[in-house]
Amino acid sequence: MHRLIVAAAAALTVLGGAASAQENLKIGYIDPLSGGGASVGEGGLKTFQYLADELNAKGGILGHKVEIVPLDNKTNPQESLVQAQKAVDAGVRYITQGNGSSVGAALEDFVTKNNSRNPGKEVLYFNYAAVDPSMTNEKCSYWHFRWDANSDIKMEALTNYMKSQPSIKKVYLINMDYSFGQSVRTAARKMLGEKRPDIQVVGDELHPMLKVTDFSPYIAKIKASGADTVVTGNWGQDFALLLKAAADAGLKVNWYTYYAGGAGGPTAIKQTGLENQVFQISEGVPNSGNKAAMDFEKDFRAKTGISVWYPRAVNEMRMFKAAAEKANSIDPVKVAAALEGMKFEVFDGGEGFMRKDDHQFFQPIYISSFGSLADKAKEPYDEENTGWGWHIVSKIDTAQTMLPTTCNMKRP
Amino acid sequence: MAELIVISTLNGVLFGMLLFLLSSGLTVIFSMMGVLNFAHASFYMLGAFFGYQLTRWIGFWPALVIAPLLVGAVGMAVERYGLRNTHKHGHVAELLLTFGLAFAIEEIVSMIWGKSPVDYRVPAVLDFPAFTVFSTNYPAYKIFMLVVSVVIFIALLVTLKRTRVGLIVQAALTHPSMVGHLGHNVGRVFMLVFGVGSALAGLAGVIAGPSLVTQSDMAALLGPILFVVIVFGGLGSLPGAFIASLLIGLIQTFAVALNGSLASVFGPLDPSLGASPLTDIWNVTIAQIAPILPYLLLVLVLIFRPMGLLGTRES
Amino acid sequence: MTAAIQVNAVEKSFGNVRIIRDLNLSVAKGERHAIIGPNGAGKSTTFNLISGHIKPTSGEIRLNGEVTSGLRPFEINRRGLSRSFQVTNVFARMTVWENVRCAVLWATGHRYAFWKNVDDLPEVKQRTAEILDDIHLSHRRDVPAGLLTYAEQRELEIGITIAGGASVIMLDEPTAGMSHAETERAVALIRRLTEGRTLVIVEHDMSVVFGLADRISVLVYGHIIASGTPEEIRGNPKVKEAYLGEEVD
Amino acid sequence: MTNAPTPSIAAAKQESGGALGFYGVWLLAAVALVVLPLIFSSGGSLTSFSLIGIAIIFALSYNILLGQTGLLSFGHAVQYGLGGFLAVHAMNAVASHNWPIPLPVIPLVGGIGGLAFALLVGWVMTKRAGTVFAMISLGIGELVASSSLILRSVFGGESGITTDRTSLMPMFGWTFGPQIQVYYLIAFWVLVSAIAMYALTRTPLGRICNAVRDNPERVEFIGYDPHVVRYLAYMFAGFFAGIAGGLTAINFEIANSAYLGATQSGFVLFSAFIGGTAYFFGPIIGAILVTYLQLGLTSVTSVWQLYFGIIFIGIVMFAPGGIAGILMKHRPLIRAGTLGTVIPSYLVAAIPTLAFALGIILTIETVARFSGGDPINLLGIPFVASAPTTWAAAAVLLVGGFLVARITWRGVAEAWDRAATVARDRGYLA
Repeated sequence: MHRLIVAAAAALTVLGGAASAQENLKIGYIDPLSGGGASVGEGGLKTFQYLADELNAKGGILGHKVEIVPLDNKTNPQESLVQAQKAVDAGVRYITQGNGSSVGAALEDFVTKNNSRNPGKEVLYFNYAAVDPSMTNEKCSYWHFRWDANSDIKMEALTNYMKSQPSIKKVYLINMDYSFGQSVRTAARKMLGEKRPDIQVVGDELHPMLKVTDFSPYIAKIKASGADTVVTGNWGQDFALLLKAAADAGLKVNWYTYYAGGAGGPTAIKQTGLENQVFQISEGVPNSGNKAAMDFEKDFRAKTGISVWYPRAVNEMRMFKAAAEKANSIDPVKVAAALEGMKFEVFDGGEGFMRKDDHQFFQPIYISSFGSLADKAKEPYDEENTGWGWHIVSKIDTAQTMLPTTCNMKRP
Repeated sequence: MAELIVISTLNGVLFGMLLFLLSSGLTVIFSMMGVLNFAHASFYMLGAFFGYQLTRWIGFWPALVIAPLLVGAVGMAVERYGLRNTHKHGHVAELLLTFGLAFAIEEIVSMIWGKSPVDYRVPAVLDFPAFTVFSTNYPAYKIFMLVVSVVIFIALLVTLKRTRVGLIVQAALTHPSMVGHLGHNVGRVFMLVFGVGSALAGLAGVIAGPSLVTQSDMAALLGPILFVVIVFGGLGSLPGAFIASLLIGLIQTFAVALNGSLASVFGPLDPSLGASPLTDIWNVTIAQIAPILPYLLLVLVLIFRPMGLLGTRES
Repeated sequence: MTAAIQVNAVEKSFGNVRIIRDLNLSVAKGERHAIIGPNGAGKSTTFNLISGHIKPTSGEIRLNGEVTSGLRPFEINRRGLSRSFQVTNVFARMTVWENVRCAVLWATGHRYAFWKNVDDLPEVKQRTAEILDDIHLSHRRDVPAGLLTYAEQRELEIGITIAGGASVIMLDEPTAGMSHAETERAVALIRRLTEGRTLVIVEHDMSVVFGLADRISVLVYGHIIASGTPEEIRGNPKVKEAYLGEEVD
Repeated sequence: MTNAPTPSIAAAKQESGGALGFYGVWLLAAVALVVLPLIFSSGGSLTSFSLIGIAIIFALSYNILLGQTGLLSFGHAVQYGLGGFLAVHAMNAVASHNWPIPLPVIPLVGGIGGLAFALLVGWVMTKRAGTVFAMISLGIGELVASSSLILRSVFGGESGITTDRTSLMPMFGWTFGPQIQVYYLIAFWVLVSAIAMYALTRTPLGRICNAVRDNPERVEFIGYDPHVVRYLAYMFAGFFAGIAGGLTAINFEIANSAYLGATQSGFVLFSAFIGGTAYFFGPIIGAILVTYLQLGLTSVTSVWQLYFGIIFIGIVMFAPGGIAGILMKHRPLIRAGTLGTVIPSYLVAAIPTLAFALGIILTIETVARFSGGDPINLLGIPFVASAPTTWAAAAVLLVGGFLVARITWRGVAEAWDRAATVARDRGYLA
């Protein structure tokens, strides 16, 4: 806190002078840096710091040096608000966050209230990974922008792919028992029912979040159901352990997942030997074939030691720069106005745009599967030193991912 | 359905035996020293991480022996340099010491091995399906875990019945005031008991680590359940702890296997009722509430039979 | 006249061991009654039974005619019986003043009150001060009870016991471990403080017993073998045989 | 629990020490609460003060259990959290019905929430004290925290229930939008709650709570049912915890299941114990320190929780009276005028002790940052975690500091004995 206060004091004195061009553009990065989610939060922080360096190497944003201010929220909504308040108190006008929809909802509420109560000190919330659909529907806010496809959009894309797979006959849904897991299951049931009424949903399971240490009872149930495909939004240890138990029991099905590529996931898949049977839906793939993206990947891996898990963060930061330049200002109100409806060439190629109605970014989405990499020249990137990597199975165009919104946007 | 029952029973018994490896030490320590060792599950975690590290250096089998001994040594050091000095401040201070210790151990573990699960694998010799029930494989390693737990259980039984320390421990279980009459040996007996209890927890960690997840929050996940087991079984009762361990293991596993909810039994509620606590309770499945069942049991036991299943004394 | 304490055919077993066998005892109001007996005879158990600390396996205990066996200690206390403990049993972290005051609170009707300032209750203050005077601890009023000398703690123990104004006072070895001079002082104190009340006392020091008691009961192996005035007890051949013969000249 | 039996000499003195000093302290506290934000007016300090205020009420409420009645609870956050949830629901209801209830009343609703839960489960919970109570409180805590995720309509799942504190009717023109207004609302409740809780310790019930803490068996023989006493104490603790929860809900405008969880319960236990449970003001010190550390340490080190654990273990082992206990130990010395005897020994001991502490910090940070991370900035000197020189420095500080410090600690103990003997002779120490 001291450091922040000192920094704030320093910033004030600078303001008192004149040289606003040297003033850093601070982005508060609010994510877990201690506690259970720390490994994920650290990865995000490295990504944003890398992106800030990239921008600064080219002169920053409108001459302002971009600075990432790490703020540890311990994956706790209340702590996030403390950190957000701390950041705002210290003069931060942009915050970004991704891990945990509960945190995201709290922050969205925070910026809305803060901005209505403190006109002239508006704060924007850039969301790079909290995917609860309600954040751009009933709870939507003008001050919130989301670069990740929300879970309904991903399911829309996923089911658009699944409907073309006649081998899928019996689907088992298993998800973590919280809002994200529930929206995955609800959307899956609804969309599969519409697009492939012949598919039978033979199981629909919610299990306690991050508390199960042995998934074998669940695997036994899946096996007993006779499913040929499992759809899951599980992430972190809940994904790795699920797969481990499946391998132990000898369950051979296809897995359609949201976050199989998360830390520990690739290792678990490799251990189970489920080659090309685990699919992931994401807005980018390391082996995308896009030259610029693949060069970026190479440099990123060399500098940070991790793979590009957040192409959306790249989109977020680059688009931020574009919007600021378009508005010719780093004032959040003007940047927000510029971002609305903005079109943008995304990281892995193709056009995306920030829908004005709900501030949801739409972009091409990829289905990829995990397995050994045949052509090292074309697909050079493996994951977690397993020798296996992601290759694209299908690309769903932006238009195919559009979903209507119930957002009733209140503009200032 | 039949395969679900077989697999769930095996898993339930296995989890129950693991719980007993932990709760036996906890019960004995509590009975003799009056200390509810909050850090007991942390010793289990230490066992898993020591096991993981030693497996990488010298292989699984030596680790299986050395890691529990190391954990036992840590336990003895905690007793000798921590609890013994805190004893004069009373049981609450001792309890708080172990509470702080649990906190610190978790932090140290995550500092050294990180917050994500470590790659602690089943040894290759045991990495095959032991048998197949209707098309579902049952891993050999789990059978191995079961065997180890049963062997330790029997060894514990023999030690309690046949050795001098065992007799002292048994006397202490039924007559806590007896411990005061042990004379000059009391310190050494305490240290030994604490060490053995910790080592058992460590052993449970070593064998559970590859099968379950080895992560810095594994102690915090398991700890509260342990307390449920020993209160449920009756404080100071080893047979009680045994029955409670198995029961909770089975309940936890079977609850997961069941899909029932009030809605599935009595039909869905009228949608016009809207969202209310009633609809929440109505629609929740048994599988979803599996993790809170032990605590529910705890509360029920405390209301209807405060001394626990087989306990004889209230505190 | 109903007896202050009436014990009828009380039995107490721990497991298979019968500690108290067919215990019958009657203590008249205003009487000073001593219970003596060899070690392990069940004197403390008898105390615990009468005060409600443990419950009899069978039989009946009456306090001033009312059945109290089966009641909790505080219920019995509220009916006018107060006891002390063989091992000092005070509130160690509280001051002498607080110790006595707590014992005064229920009797003065303040019970669980959380709307009254405890320092603002004149009758409580006065009574506490009187008792501190009585037990000669006024000069130590602000010292935590845990830091008193042993004899002082024993005196405080008596002070707490009598503070509630109970009509029946039971003292469990009040002079145990005291020097000769301290014992004399304590006996005088007990005599004075229990004036007009019923006193039941367990004591090993025979000079205290015979100097203080109006009547004596002899307990051997959980059974009262004799009850009577000091003279009767002295002359009782059964008592002599079982107990007194060796210990009293 | 048989803590060092030094307490309440001072309290007893104060009792006869006149009302002036008593009211003076509270008046001073009130003035401090009013003036604080004027001195430290930055937004950051306002946020911190608000959090500290809430933590003070929470820790004091916890001490009704631990310090006053001897009940060690591992689930105190349950009442706190339920108070918070009830407050949020109350705020939403008030706003949607336009009831003429101003925001400052809401914490009372939170208090009632905490009280109601205590009323409901307290009788069963407080049947027994000690370890058994501790375990039951842990079990109930886990049960409620997990259930809160199932009862979504009440608890809003893991994202919780949000509210808008400005949607209630304004009071004296205050909308409670700006943090400064919320700060004063919290400050008001801190003062009221602290006075109420202090007053509680000076009632017949408060004293009997102490008696139950010291010796529940004996309490039964002076006419009291310790079970009833514990139950009442539990309800009071629940009520004030609920107020703290209600204030948190107002401050953050959200209540979620993390409010009810073990982390929150552990936090309040740390606060109360580190501050010192034997004195009324102990938990206040603890709440200030722990909240400050929690806010400040997180931005300095990623392993801040480990430092918490170490501080806590250190306090449990070497100073079970907490910070308040350490401070109050010096009171008789000051009165006897012998403080001068110990001060030099403190100064001598301070240097090696500090070196030892730095050694611990350097060791921990070296391990924590071994696999990467910023250099360790200790007293302005940067240390690189992977450098052998850093390891050497850590080892020298740790071992050398300890060895030298141990000698100086003996000196402190001797100086203490001398000072205490004199104090005893002069009648200031029993």
